[in-house]
Formats: sequence, C-alpha cells, structure tokens
Amino acid sequence: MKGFLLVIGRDLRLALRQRADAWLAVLFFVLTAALFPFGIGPEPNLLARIAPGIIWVVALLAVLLSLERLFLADFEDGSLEQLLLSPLPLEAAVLAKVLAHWLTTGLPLIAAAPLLAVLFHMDLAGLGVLMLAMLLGTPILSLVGAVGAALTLGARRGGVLIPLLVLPLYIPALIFGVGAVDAALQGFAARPHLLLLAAVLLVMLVITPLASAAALRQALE
Amino acid sequence: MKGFLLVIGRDLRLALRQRADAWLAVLFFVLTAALFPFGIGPEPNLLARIAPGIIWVVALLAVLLSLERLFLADFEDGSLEQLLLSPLPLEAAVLAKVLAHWLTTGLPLIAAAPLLAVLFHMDLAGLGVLMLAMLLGTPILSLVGAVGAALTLGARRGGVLIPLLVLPLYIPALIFGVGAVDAALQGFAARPHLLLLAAVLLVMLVITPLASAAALRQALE
Amino acid sequence: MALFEGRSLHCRRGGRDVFAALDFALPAGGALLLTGPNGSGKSSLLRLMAGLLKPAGGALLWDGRPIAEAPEEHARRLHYLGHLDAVKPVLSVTENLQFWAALRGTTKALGGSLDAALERFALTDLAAVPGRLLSSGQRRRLALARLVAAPAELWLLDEPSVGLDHASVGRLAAAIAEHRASGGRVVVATHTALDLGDPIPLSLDSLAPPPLPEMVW
Amino acid sequence: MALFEGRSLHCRRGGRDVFAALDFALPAGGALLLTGPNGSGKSSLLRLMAGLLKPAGGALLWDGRPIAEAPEEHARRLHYLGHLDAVKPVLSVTENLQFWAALRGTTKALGGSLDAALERFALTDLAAVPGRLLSSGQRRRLALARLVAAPAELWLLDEPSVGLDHASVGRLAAAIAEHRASGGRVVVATHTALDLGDPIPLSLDSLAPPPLPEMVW
Amino acid sequence: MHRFANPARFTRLADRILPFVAVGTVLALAVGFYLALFVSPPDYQQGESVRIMYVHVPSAWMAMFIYVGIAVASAVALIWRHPLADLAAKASSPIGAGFAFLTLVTGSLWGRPMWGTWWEWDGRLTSMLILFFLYLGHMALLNAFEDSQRGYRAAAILALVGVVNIPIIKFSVDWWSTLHQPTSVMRLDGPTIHPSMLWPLLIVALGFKLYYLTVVLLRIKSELIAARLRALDLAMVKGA
Ligand code: HEM
Ligand SMILES: Nc1ncnc2c1ncn2[C@@H]1O[C@H](COP(=O)(O)OP(=O)(O)OP(=O)(O)O)[C@@H](O)[C@H]1O
Ligand SMILES: Nc1ncnc2c1ncn2[C@@H]1O[C@H](COP(=O)(O)OP(=O)(O)OP(=O)(O)O)[C@@H](O)[C@H]1O
Ligand SMILES: [Mg+2]
Ligand SMILES: [Mg+2]
Repeated sequence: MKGFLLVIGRDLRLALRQRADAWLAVLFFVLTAALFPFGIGPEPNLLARIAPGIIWVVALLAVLLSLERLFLADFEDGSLEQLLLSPLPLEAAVLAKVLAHWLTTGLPLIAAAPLLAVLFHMDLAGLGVLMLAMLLGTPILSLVGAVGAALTLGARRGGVLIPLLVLPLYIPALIFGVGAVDAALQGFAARPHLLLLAAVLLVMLVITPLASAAALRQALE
Repeated sequence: MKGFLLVIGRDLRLALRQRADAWLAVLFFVLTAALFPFGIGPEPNLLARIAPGIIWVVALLAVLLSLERLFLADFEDGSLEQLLLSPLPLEAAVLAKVLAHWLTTGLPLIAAAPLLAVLFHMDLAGLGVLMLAMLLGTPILSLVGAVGAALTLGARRGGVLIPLLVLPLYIPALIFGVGAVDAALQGFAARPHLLLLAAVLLVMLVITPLASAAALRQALE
Repeated sequence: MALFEGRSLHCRRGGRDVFAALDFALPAGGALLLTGPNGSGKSSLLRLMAGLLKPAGGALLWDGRPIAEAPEEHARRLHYLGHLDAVKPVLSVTENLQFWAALRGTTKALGGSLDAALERFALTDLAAVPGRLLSSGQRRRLALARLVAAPAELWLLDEPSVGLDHASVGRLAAAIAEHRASGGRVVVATHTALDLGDPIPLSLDSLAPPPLPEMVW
Repeated sequence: MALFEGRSLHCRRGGRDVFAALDFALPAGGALLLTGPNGSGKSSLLRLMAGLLKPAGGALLWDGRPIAEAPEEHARRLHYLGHLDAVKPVLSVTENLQFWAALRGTTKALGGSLDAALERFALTDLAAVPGRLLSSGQRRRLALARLVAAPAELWLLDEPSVGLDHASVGRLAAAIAEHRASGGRVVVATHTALDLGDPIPLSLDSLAPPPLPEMVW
Repeated sequence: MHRFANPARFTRLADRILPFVAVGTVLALAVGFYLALFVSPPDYQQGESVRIMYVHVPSAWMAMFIYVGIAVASAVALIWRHPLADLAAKASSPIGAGFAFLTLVTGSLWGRPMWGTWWEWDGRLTSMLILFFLYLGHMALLNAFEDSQRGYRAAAILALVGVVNIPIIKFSVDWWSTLHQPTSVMRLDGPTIHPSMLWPLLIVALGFKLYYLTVVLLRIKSELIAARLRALDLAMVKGA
C-alpha cells in the first residue's frame, strides 16, 4: 500500500512539474471540439443535436493521446525496470500510475465539459448527467488505454499504434456514455446507462492491471 | 539536391521497413471517423449533412498525430545532431522529411476518403472535389504539423506543449477544405476555395522549413 | 551460507544463441567479474540474473532454490544497474534518490541513509539540482547512489563506471568493498579497470557461439 | 597552416556557468585531450566546438575567422561523436553507415571506403546485421566507423571508448593516429586510458566548480 | 504438450494432413456453390441477389469463429509458451480479417439492392466492422516489433483482452442500434430460412472451415521456413 501511494505521489509530482502533460489533454479536448463548428457550420440546433456525441468522442481521443506517454518515459529512462524489480507488485504499480494519470487528465476533462456544453448550445439539463457519465467513463478510457500503452512499448512508432488497438474497445463506454446524456435530454431515465458504465468500469479494473503488467514484463525482456 | 533525395529515400525506407506505420494514419482516420455515428446516431441524412466536416477534422487529427513523432526518433537516437552537422542545409532536410512523411501518410488518407464518404452516406457528387481539396490540404497539415513537432522536441524538457498551438493554425485549411466540398454539393463553384487552399499551401512551403529548422536548432542546444 | 549459482545457462536473443552451457557460483561476500568482447553476452547475463530475461535453458538458483519459483522474492534481494540511469529530469537529485529508496521500504532510516548515499558519491552539493541539469557522469553517480541508499544483498552492475571520473571510480570500488565486507555479493560487467580486490573471473569470451540453433523461435 | 582556437570561451548551461575564460589552440595534426571531473564541462565544450551550442562569451576561430560567421562551412569540416550513436534499428550496419557517408557526398569512393571503415572497427561480419541486434559496444563501433567512412578534418569525440572492448580501443587509437598523421586534428574527452601519443592536455578541472544554481525551475 | 514443437515433426504431420483438407475444401466449395447458384430457389422478394447470402453468412460465421480460435491459441501460447500456438495465431488473423472483410463487402453489395445504400449503421453490420478492426489491430501489433517474439506475446495478450471485450461490444452495439430507430434490415433470420437454402449454406460453411485449416497449416509451414532462413542469416554473424 505504501508503495502504491509512493508511485501515485511521484507521478502526480512529475505531472505537475511539467505542466505540459497535465494541460495537454484539456487543451486538446477544448481545441479539437472547437474545430467542429468550423467544419459543420454554426447552426445552434444542429450543434446542440450532436453535442453529446462530439464531446464524448473528443474526450475519448484526448484521454487516448495523453495515455501514450503513460509508460513510455519510464520505459525509456530505465525507471520501468527498476519498478519491476521493486518490492511493489507490478500490477499495483500499474494501477497507481493509471490512477495518477486519471487524476491529472480525466478530472480536468470533466471540469472542462460544461464549457463545451455551452459552446455547443447543449441543453444544460443534461449537463449533470454528462459529467456523472464522464466520471464513470473516463476511468474506463484510462484503464483500457493503459493496456494499449503497455502493449506497444518498444514497438516502432508505438504511440501511433495505440489508437488502432484501443479505439474499438472504447466503443461500449462511448455508447453508454452518450446514451445516458441523450436519455436525460429526452427525459428518460439515465440510470440504466450509468449502471452499465459502472459495470464496464469494474470489468476493466480487473483486466487492466493483469494485462498491462503482463505486457510490461515482456516489454522489458 | 542529392542530400535531399537521400533523406527522402532513407525515411521512405524506414517507413516501408516497418510497414505498419504507413497504414496507421489511415486506420486512425477511418476508426476515429467511425466513432461519430456511435455518438451522434445512425440517421443517414444527419450523417450526410455533417460528413465533410467530420472527414476534414478527422483527417486533420490523423495528420497531426502521425506527425508528432516526425523528428522524435531522430532526436532521441542522435541522428538529428548528425543531420544538423551534415552538409545538407537543415531547412532542406526538414522539407525532405515532411515530404517523405506526406507520401506515406497524406496520400493514403486521400485514398481512404471515398470509404468514409460511403460510410457517412455523403452525396458522391462531392467526392471528386473532396479528394482534390485533400490533395491540396493534407500537405498544408503536414507542413504546419511539422513546425509543431519541431517545437515539441525542445519542449520535452518540461516546457508547455506546443502542437496544440498548431491546431488553430489548421483552421484556414479546414474552412477552405470544407467550403470547397459544401460548394460542390450545393452546386456552386468549388474553384475559389481550392485556389485559397493552394495559396495557403504556398505560404506554408516557405514558412515551415525556416520555422522548423530554427526550432530544431534550439532543441539540440 | 546461501549460494547464488547458475547451472548450464542458455541465453537466446533476437532468435540467436548468445551463450550456452554457462555455469557460475557466487558465495556470500563474493564478487563475480564478467569480461568478454562486445556482444559476448555480459549485459544479457546480468538481465538473466535480475530475472528480467528468462533463460532459454538451464536455471538460476539461490540457496539451491530456482529463482523462477519466487521472482518477487529474488527481485527484493537485488539491485540491478543497467545502461540506463532511471533519473527523472524534473526531479531533484534528492527526490530521485528518495523515491527509489522509499519504494524499498527503508523510510525510517531514510534521512540518514539518503545523505550518506549522496555523500558517498559526492553528490551532496548537487542535492537540489534537477536531473536534467546533470552531466552524464553525474547522472551515473546518482544511479549508483541507489545501491547504498537502500540495502540489497545482490548487486548486478552493468558497466557501472561508464562516464565516471577517477575519483568516482575509486568511490565505487570502496562502496563495493564495503558491501562485500558486510556479506553482500556483486556481479560486475566492465571493460575498464575497476578494483574489485579478489573477484571470481568469468570470461564469456571462451564460449564460442553455438552453430545453427535447432528450434529457431 | 590553419589553427583552430578558442578565445576566452564562456559557457552557460541551464542558467549556470559551466566554465569561463577558457582558451585553447589546436594546430593541424594535433590532438586536444579534455580531462576533468564529471560536470566540469567536457561535453559542453565539445558541443561548443561543433557549433551545437553557442558560447555565452568568447569566440571560436578557424584560421583566425570566427566559425559563427560560416557555421555550415565549419559543420562540413568536422565529425562530432556525442553520447548517442545515431544507429537506426531497422537498417543494417552497412545501410546505417552508407547513409551518413553518402550525405557527406563521398558517393564515388563509397564502396571502398565503406568496407574499409567497417574493416577498421571489425564490423565486417556484422555488415548485414540490423542495428537493433547490436550490443552497446558494437553500436558504438558503428558510430566510430562514420569517422573514417567519410573524411573530415576535425574530429570531436565525447568519451569515444565507452563500452568498447580492449581490441576496439586499440583500433580507435590507431584510427586517430592515422587521421592525425594525414594532418587531421582531434579533440577527445575521456575518463579512461586512450593512447593519443602526444596530446595537448586541457584540464577543465582548474575552473572552480559552479556554486548551486541561482534559478532552478 | 511440446511434442509438435519440433518443426520437423510438425511439418511431417502437416504434409500428411494437407492433401485431404485441400481436396475437401475444393469439393465442399464446388458442391456448395453449385447448389447455391443453380439449385436453390431465388428469394421471393430479394430475387437472385439473395445468393450473395451463401458467401455472406458463412464468412460472417468464420470471421467470428476465427477470432475465438486466435484467443484460444493465444492462451496456450501464454500459459505453456508453446511456439506453434504463436504461429497459429499469427497465421489465423489475416484469414479472419479476410473473412470479416468479405462479410462487409458481400454485405454492402447485398445492401445496394436491398436498401439502396452501400452501408447501414445496423447493429450486426457495425459489430462486424468493429471485429474487422480488432483483427487489424492484432495484425499490426504482431508486426510492430523488431523482435518477433515480442510481437507474439503482445498480440496474444491483446487477443485475450479482445475476447473479453467482444461480448461487451456486441451487446452495447445492439443496444445502441435499437436505441436509435432500428434500420429495418435483415428481415429473414438464420434459423427460419428454408432447407433448400440452409443446406448450401451449411456446405459452403464447411468449405470455408476446411479452407481455413488448409491455409493455416500452409502459413505455419512457411513461417517455420522463414524463421529457419532468418536463423541462417544470424548464424553467419559471429558475436563480436
Ligand atoms: C455491409 C453490410 C453487411 C454486413 C457487414 C453484414 C453482417 C452480417 C453478419 C455479421 C452476419 C452474421 C450474424 C450472425 O450470424 O449472428 C450477417 C448475417 C446475415 N445478413 Fe448481413 N450484413 C450486411 C448486409 C446485409 C444485407 C444487405 C442483408 C440483406 C437484407 C443481410 C442479410 C443477412 C442475413 C439473412 C444473415 C443471416 C442471418 C443470420 O445468420 O442470423 N446482410 N450479416
Ligand atoms: N535487445 C536485443 N534483442 C536481440 N538481441 C540482442 C539484444 N541486445 C543484444 N542482443 C544480442 O545479444 C548479444 C549479446 O549482447 P549483450 O548486450 O549481452 O553483449 P555485451 O557483452 O553486453 O556487449 P557489450 O560489451 O557491447 O555491452 C549481441 O551479440 C547482440 O547481437
Ligand atoms: N542539457 C543540459 N542543460 C543544462 N545544463 C546542463 C545540460 N547538460 C549538462 N549541464 C550542466 O553543465 C555542466 C557540464 O556538463 P557536461 O556534460 O559538459 O560535463 P562533462 O564534463 O561532460 O561531465 P561528464 O564527465 O560527466 O560527461 C554540468 O554541471 C551540468 O550541470
Ligand atoms: Mg553490454
Ligand atoms: Mg560528458
């Protein structure tokens, strides 16, 4: 447990020291979303109609891209070998890193969501559910992405490979996440969607550490 | 000139040796685009309505991301220092690398555009113009992105992350690119939009090598 | 007293045999010196000993028990120093060292042992300097400081003296001697002169690379 | 005959002074040996000489002309070998070498000079091996082969013998001697013994170690 | 477990099996397509275009079947470190991708006359598209490493993570496509189709299975030979 907290603390400190990484996701989130009005045109009701979808897809991309760096730096400077040889089980280390990563990127995204909702003239009635859904959804994205990041360590141009591996696995989170918001906006119950999100989250909480740790071990061979 | 071709040849060879690379940008392109229906819903006419915008934005992201690592490998293994000290002017080297990169990613994107047009039920009347616009547009994206990539290198030592500042620079290409397609779809002349794209392209052809080379020099200090 | 031994070790990398039928035995307080030309497999052997690589054949034993049976336990008793220094550019020298020491669970003694470790490799007046400002040798010294900051029974050092100036090489030798005096053991791969007192020499040169492997994956 | 000199050079890195008021003069056929403890500024000085770093003060002159006036020209006349080897994992040893040699414009002589270069560092039977399979020393040797594959008047070598086995260190010394015999000059920073014949020693030690940095961000 | 790990022994075994499966493939496909194209009746509402189904549906089945096969092979490879399992997985994924692609193409060819567009975001179609991407990811990862061993391990882990997720994906996609107004395709459902259509379907399906077996064996063999050649190259490299 102590080791777990140590790793979280270290990763948080690293993230805060190089502000870049912490801001990367949010900036990407907002800037990319802001591109769509230019591509699609400014009609408010059209934008409002597609707002939840756009916000979710962009959030998904933002997390995905920030995840590329999750293990890379540690891999390249030799920290990962040391971590693997440390008393802390690698699975725990992975969870700690993912958690720290989510705190520095997932949370800011949620905080930025209202901004985009306004930008897209989204009916703010759905905002609460949107943020709640993101609270359940973004950790899923981080967890799934972590597996991709671990699998591609040491691959040529590993980073570019991650989206291909991970995006298909993101689809359930996307569907339930948007579903929740749409339901709320159309006055249906968002609850079932949220529960499904939670279920997926639990599954991933089990799979990710095992898969990632296995991937990291063979990456260091 | 000889050095110019040498660099292109080398980068192409590197890209082909690791076949995956060339495909990744395209796959990202298609995959990411395919996410939107899940977010927005499958209604054909809505999808058709936003098709050009989505396709352009996604193309823009695909190029940006594949470019992030344009100089990274060479920077990390010391090739960049050697390139800088080689008789070939760094500006030329940059241009060569961007060109090689566009050949292996930009072109495939254009080839994949029709597929997306079909997936989004876009009126195929606009397809020709779309591809023509992309032929002018993707090089712009590569050039602008290269500057961002060069700036990031220096920034890796804990600065702010610049490629996001590049995203706004993409907006003109985006606007003219979409404009051309929409015009074609509504039966207006796409020509002026295309000419504007060409103009932007020329400007970037001048700016990029200078800006990138400068950025690379300071990254190597 | 426990013995660390390798029995008819066989190492394959990138689909080709690096060495085969390699044996060694390292008693407590002993030092094993790996020598051999480039590419003879020194680094590979060290990674095998650390458990980072799996041998294609043979076994590594600690006190007669295969380390493969209890990898975590083995990891806990060793320090591995590879070509990479695991120094974070944005963390200060102290912070870098502290994290790894704390992870080894020596928090209570920390204050003292940290300063001692820094002192040992003359890093004290660099303590507050961020890692990115370190020169290659300074970075290497920081990596070495990890060895003494948190105790471990077995040190695996891959060309530890790379980039070190004269004084530092001396400090390294002293640290190793002290470690051995207190019953620790060390395996060192190096091309340069490094005074280990009475090392057990293990030359990987002799092992001729075997012919075409039978099973090629 | 042209002289390569530095006049009252002043180097700042990461906001702190590394060295100041440093002078040197290197005639054709001469060898400058940089020594000094870790962090004394050897690598920094070499990067200054290569034009990769700009001096905070003072000037570098070639034949009396500041190199800052014609950086490309200066770059063309030098080989810089840093801590990194610039070896592409997917290219074979030959392909790696060939690219850099060809970029130097020595295509016609290529065939011959390439093989000669490989031979010189005993890489001939590794010629077809992809860079990823090389051990640290083998990779270093490939980097050294660049020096002889394409001629350049000034060699700037930062710890060139790192990771080299004994035989290879000898080959390196021989290559340097030959280079100098044909009027070339070389600047070497090293901590280990490397026979340069009659080098001009330049110890960066004398310069007092910089105090704690004022501004650590 | 490792009895067949010896390439020589495996090759011998494969050589013995190959002729039969190859011939079987040809026969089954010949008969199946003959029945499909000439014997079975045209559909009362879809006309002749219904015959696409005889390629479409079996390949859809194969696409799903093969991914499971890969997952099993991957588990074997990870647990018992059985080299042939790695090769089997590697050999399979392009074939699976091929069948998925075939499903998509025949499907959209079918869709053209049926609902006048090449593509509908229908649940089943969409999940097949996703499966296709999962295959591509698997292939890409396999070839993404300088050291083929790493490719095998990584891809194996990915395949296992994939199978765990596929049910979730399929469920979510169906949920999604019914959530929005369901596109009214695929009127005729597998089970309820007429025997005169079912038989050719099943025979073609058998043919595809045999074809898969044939190609996998061939690809594993060629992989073994390739590995041997690589080893020869490297063997010419003396360490120093
Ligand atoms: C790109 C277009 C299409 C794709 C990707 C596609 C995909 C699939 C898939 C994955 C299956 C197997 C489902 C299963 O067995 O569980 C299937 C079966 C089937 N498809 Fe399609 N389909 C497409 C277009 C069509 C069209 C246009 C029709 C005709 C209206 C059609 C009719 C059927 C039928 C009758 C089956 C067999 C029913 C069954 O096996 O349950 N499909 N298709
Ligand atoms: N990552 C790797 N993948 C595949 N093969 C490798 C890898 N690293 C090294 N090898 C091969 O293994 C052999 C031994 O490499 P190793 O690094 O152990 O040698 P070494 O004794 O450490 O050499 P050096 O003295 O140069 O460090 C080399 O011939 C090389 O071809
Ligand atoms: N990239 C950098 N940015 C800022 N400062 C640096 C950088 N690299 C080194 N320094 C600082 O410059 C000083 C000299 O570093 P340099 O690498 O030149 O020393 P060196 O003589 O090469 O040491 P070594 O023998 O360890 O290689 C060091 O004290 C270090 O603090
Ligand atoms: Mg080594
Ligand atoms: Mg140095």
